[in-house]
Amino acid sequence: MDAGWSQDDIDFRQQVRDFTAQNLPVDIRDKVISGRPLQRADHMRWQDILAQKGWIAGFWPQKYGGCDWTPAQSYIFQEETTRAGAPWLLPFGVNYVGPVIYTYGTEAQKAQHLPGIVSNEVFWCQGYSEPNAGSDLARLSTRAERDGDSYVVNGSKIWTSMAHWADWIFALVRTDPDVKPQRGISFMLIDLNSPGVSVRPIRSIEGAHHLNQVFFDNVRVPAENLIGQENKGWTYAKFLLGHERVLSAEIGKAKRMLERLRGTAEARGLLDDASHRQRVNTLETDLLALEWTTLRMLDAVMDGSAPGFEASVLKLRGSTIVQAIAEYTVDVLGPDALAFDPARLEAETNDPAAEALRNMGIVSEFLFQRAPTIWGGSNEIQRNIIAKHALELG
Amino acid sequence: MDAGWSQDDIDFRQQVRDFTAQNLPVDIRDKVISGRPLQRADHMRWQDILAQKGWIAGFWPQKYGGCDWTPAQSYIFQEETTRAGAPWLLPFGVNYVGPVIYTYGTEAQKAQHLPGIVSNEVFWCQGYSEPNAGSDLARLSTRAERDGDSYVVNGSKIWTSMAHWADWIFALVRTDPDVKPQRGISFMLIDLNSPGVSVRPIRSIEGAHHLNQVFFDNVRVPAENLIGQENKGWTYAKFLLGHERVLSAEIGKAKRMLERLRGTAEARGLLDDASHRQRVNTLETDLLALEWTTLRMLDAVMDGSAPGFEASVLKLRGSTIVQAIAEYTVDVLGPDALAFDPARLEAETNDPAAEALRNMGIVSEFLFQRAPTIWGGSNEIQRNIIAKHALELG
Amino acid sequence: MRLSLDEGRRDVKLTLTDEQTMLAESVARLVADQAGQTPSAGSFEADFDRQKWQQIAELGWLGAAVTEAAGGFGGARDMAVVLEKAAPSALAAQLAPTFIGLTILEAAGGAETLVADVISGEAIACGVLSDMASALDVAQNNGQMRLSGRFQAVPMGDVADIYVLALPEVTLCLSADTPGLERQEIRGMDGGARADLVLSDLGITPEMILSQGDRAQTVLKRARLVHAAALTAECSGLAARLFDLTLDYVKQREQFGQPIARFQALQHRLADMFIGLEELRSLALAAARAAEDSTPPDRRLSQAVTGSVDRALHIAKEAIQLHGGVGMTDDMPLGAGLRRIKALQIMPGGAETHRRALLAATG
Amino acid sequence: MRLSLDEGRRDVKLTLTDEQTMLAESVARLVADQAGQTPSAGSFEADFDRQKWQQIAELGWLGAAVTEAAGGFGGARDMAVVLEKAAPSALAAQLAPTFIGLTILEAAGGAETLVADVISGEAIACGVLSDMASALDVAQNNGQMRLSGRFQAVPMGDVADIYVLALPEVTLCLSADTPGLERQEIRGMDGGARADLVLSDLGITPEMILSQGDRAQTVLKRARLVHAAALTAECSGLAARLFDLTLDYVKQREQFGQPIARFQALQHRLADMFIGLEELRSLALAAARAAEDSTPPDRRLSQAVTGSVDRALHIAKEAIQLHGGVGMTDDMPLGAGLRRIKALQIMPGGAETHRRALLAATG
Repeated sequence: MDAGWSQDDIDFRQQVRDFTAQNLPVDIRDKVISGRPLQRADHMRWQDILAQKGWIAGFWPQKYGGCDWTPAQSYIFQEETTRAGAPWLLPFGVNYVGPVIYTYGTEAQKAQHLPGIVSNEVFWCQGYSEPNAGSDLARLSTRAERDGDSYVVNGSKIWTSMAHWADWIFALVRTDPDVKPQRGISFMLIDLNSPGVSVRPIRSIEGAHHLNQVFFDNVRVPAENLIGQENKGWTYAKFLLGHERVLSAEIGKAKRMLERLRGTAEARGLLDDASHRQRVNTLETDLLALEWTTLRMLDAVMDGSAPGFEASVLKLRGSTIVQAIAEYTVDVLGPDALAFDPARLEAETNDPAAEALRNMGIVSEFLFQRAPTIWGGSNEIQRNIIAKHALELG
Repeated sequence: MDAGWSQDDIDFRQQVRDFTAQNLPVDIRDKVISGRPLQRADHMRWQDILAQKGWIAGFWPQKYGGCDWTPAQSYIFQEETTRAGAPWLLPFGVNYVGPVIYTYGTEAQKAQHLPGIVSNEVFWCQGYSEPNAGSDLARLSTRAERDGDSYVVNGSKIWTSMAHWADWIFALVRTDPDVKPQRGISFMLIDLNSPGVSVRPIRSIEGAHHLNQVFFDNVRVPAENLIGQENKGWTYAKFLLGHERVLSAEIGKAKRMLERLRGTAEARGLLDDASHRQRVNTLETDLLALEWTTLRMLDAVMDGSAPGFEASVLKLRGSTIVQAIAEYTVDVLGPDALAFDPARLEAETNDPAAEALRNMGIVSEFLFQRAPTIWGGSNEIQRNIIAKHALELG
Repeated sequence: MRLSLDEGRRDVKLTLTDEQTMLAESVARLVADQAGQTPSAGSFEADFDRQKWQQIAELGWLGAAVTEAAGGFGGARDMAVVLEKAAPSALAAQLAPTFIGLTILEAAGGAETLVADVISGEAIACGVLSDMASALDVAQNNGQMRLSGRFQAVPMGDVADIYVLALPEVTLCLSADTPGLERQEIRGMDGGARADLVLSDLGITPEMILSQGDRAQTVLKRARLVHAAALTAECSGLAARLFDLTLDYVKQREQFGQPIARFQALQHRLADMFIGLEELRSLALAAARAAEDSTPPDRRLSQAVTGSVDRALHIAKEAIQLHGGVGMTDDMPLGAGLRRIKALQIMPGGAETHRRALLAATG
Repeated sequence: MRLSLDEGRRDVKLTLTDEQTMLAESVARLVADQAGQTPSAGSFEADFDRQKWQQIAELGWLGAAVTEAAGGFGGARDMAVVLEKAAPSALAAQLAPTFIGLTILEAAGGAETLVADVISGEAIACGVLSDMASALDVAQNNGQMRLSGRFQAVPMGDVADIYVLALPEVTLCLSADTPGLERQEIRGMDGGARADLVLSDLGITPEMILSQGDRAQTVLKRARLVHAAALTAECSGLAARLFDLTLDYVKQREQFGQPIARFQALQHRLADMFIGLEELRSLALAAARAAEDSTPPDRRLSQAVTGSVDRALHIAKEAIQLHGGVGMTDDMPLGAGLRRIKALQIMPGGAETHRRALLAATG
């Protein structure tokens, strides 16, 4: 079954495949495939390799350091790299704040921030959610008050992935408390080395530390770090939310996880087990349906007819399928999944051949994969969006 | 696994089982087991046999012709008779209007209506739903206006099961249009032979006729046919809705259908098929869970601690499980389910041995079983009830 | 994706050509017109009408499954377009075996006149493949091939002039009056008349043989692809219709003082139906593309079939449930939709056949 | 039902006795008190604490699985009551193998002193049954039975003084220092330390043997019943806790200007969780009743186990989902609950073992 890729796309796919095969470090690949948590250094090492090649920000315009990739190329790049076991290309700089800066930022902002993203020198994180503003982002209460040439920021952001590794955060802050919730929000870039910023680690259910709460205690932010107009932050945030689009299905990752599942089942002599076959068949069918749905939507994105809710469909199904594969891999592992020690998993990552650690990685990933149905707008919120925008239900 | 029935209950169960084995006509049993639609005469013949034994209205007080059965006995009676292939004991007279009459009716009403139910001489049906008042019963608009010694009724009722066979209908009618919707409703007994009543058949998706729309065109109803007080009908209707309680799980029927499923699968050599075993196992597990939930709730009903929403849980799960068994039986039948002719099914019911008709009965039941998740308060409404009353969610 | 960027031209693979879009619209129009005429939308009595068939033939639609070279105007993709749009009516079940018959005739080659007769509506062809048979047996007896077996509840089986059979060893064309071929008319779960075809020790004569050996294998593979494309296209069109009806209904049906479309629990279920429908469309497209490209039938083709039928079934059941009482009446086409989808699931060669194949294969 | 009507007395079979209700309350109280003390509700480091264990023993709870005749105060049902209430804490995973050990000791007979020592907390017993073993092999060598096999991630395996084994041929009691018995401490997915027990050609001496032959079979059946009752009771208690937390959370968590409990889509999911919980309680009751009455283990016992774990898993996943971000942190006991339920599913002798048995049996 072939969707009918153009020869250029087929060539590009081969190029990405070859590059990844030659350049993805084996130890990183093994960590990713077995589901073990990555360290900052793991991400940076791979992203440096991509930066060297000029592929960190492939879909960006050339003048900002990108390659003018089409959506199809972005899709192919993501599918091929993740399928081969490359780490998730961290989206905070490349996919999120970067396009906001080159679309809405000043020339000075572009000059200051874009090169660091393209060269993989600056580590960004995203400050959206707050303890009382999760799904209902418009209720956020972190305040930024103008004081001379700066804003003074007070409040906190939560579920901030990798904030403890980051140099900068882009944040939604409230600059006008007296108007309708969405109207008084601004989009701001904040240096995490500023005095008054502190980061509290949050341990997740798999025992790893990737989430944080970031506190702002009278943090002074230069006024030139405001993106666009004051109180128009909601516009930029919405622009950003719609940006990932067809990448959110994570087809390559699901394929990679299905391959691991196959290996795990084969090692346990389950390939001919009827109930295993039934289960795998359902997962494969769901993935086939999602892959072709992604291709159809990619097609629509490329000819400009995409209706806008495609990201919701893909995110919802992609997260659900990946979650199901991760859980079922543990089931296949069976009693070998009983031993699990997050501390050991974090400390002893140097021996990629250790079976016990690989198994623990599978457990870790099963637990971690409860998150994607929650983050980025929970799947409940995605259903609301589909009901409202695709079905036009009140 | 034994729930710990008392010796009296065990004896009663044996008595019901023996009676049914000896008295249930074989042709009726075969129709029921194969899922073919029953005719009025089928229902009446079996109910006459029960009436003869004094078991039509077993749970009624003795003074009205019942046997003072405990809820446990009612449960046992239903489980044993339906499991053996007895027709559904039509609830309209016995379970619905009868208890309303002996609880809220006048002595004259009791004398006029109860004996006909106990003796199985009068066929009742239920007039609740209207085209614009389904889940939202309080919005009903069939009007009853007082005119001297009578009410004049205008409007229509829909989804009226078996109205084309019935002698009487009990109906909710609006007697005061100017108050809050639930306040102006009355509960009324209407002779279907009254001038101005007409019945339009509605054919269901399985091709059978059991549903109707009943029209009232200036139908005169004597004022003495009003139950209780005018405009208090909602109270009596709610009393009635809570009355079936633990019977709504239909455990006996589900067990009977599982037995048929087993026979159908065995005839096709599927008993050792892994995916068949998996499917049946899930159905059996669901039924086991429902049966023990029913027993726990029956226990609570008997000691007066039942919380009131138990019927919602049992109805929701019971209807879902029976629906799933009915559908999967068609799947097991496979290509033998492709031939289906409702007209033949209705006309040729005299040969219980005809395999083609048995197969068609299975198809008919699969289609018909889409209804129980809709009727009697759709499963969506049951979830609302559970959320509100069991979980106290606004 | 679908365009070769340097040329700037659309190399349409996922979306429809303008011609296909026009074809889709005209089929949809006819189906909508006819829907108004039938006595009851969910009726069981949707029997074959030779006059109407002639009308379809005159519109040229029967040529959709056949290439221009062979006298038609299309291929698997065009056929899928027609079936998808015809799906809400009984027409789809009549078109599918015709299209499969034409596909087999074209693939086997050498039956140009017959193809022309079928496309023009003069001859009615019914194509079946070995996957649809039970107890199929091809025996050699004194140098003559003899055929036994049974095809259950075949649409068009009751009216066909010729039966076109794609079997692993041989491709056959049998006229309806062939000795040893019996047809028993029945009414099908999915409405209208059908026939059980019973082949009893039927002696194959040379003029019945369209192809043999490797060629017959190739024909069978082609028939399988086209059958999968036809089945998934019909599922897709039918589910789309049931979904649209449901969406319209919840928007206009008021309860508790507002349209029931306002209830969030129903909105989420409708969102899941919508996603299921999008996925079903994707699977149908994957199957149609496979048939278009003659990709050899594989696991994924079978998954496209089972996945389509599973999703269509879910949508059909939800459509009935969300309609409430109205959903249980045959005034609406919901029950008819459920019956048809269930038939596509359980029919020999249908989704269950594919599912069994998937579970039998190591993977 | 539960009363013999003519006598008017409660023959309590489904509901609890007053004593059982009091027991339930006191266990629940202790667990709630201790929950306040631990560093983090979802922590991985819930290791065994001998002092706390002594405290439990002094409360007399370890006697719950043993009849009065044998020095305890209860039976399977009382044990289920304790485990259900202990389920929200790491205590349950420690109590279960102790209870199974005591059950085996009592059923095999002749170990009165040992039973008393375990109940008093002096000796720590860990009961396992053959269903929990992998590669179990009992060989006869020169008249001596020799045992090999492996028990994975056994709770209390790291601290037990004695291991009580119910095997089909023989019931054994091994002290921790028996040659050929090795324990490797590991951390378990469900929190706290565990041990892999490895038996390597372990020579059985007569004093290790508690029973043999038919009696050993009876002991094993009894152990299976009690294990099923223990597992389902723990599922029930754990799922109840996760459900209650979720219900509390949705009532207080505000988004879009109102408690999220007001959103109908969430209400319906909570209703389904509630129904699942009620069914899980019913299945746990069925298993406890089977153990109470010594009904021979059958299909339905296995269904009670698999059905319980399936429902508990569903509730645990929904609990995390409906909590949103908070659900992903180990500040809440939700992740710990999911890990424990998943362990009960995949552990040898757990739900997957029962599921495989169900699928292997013709039915």
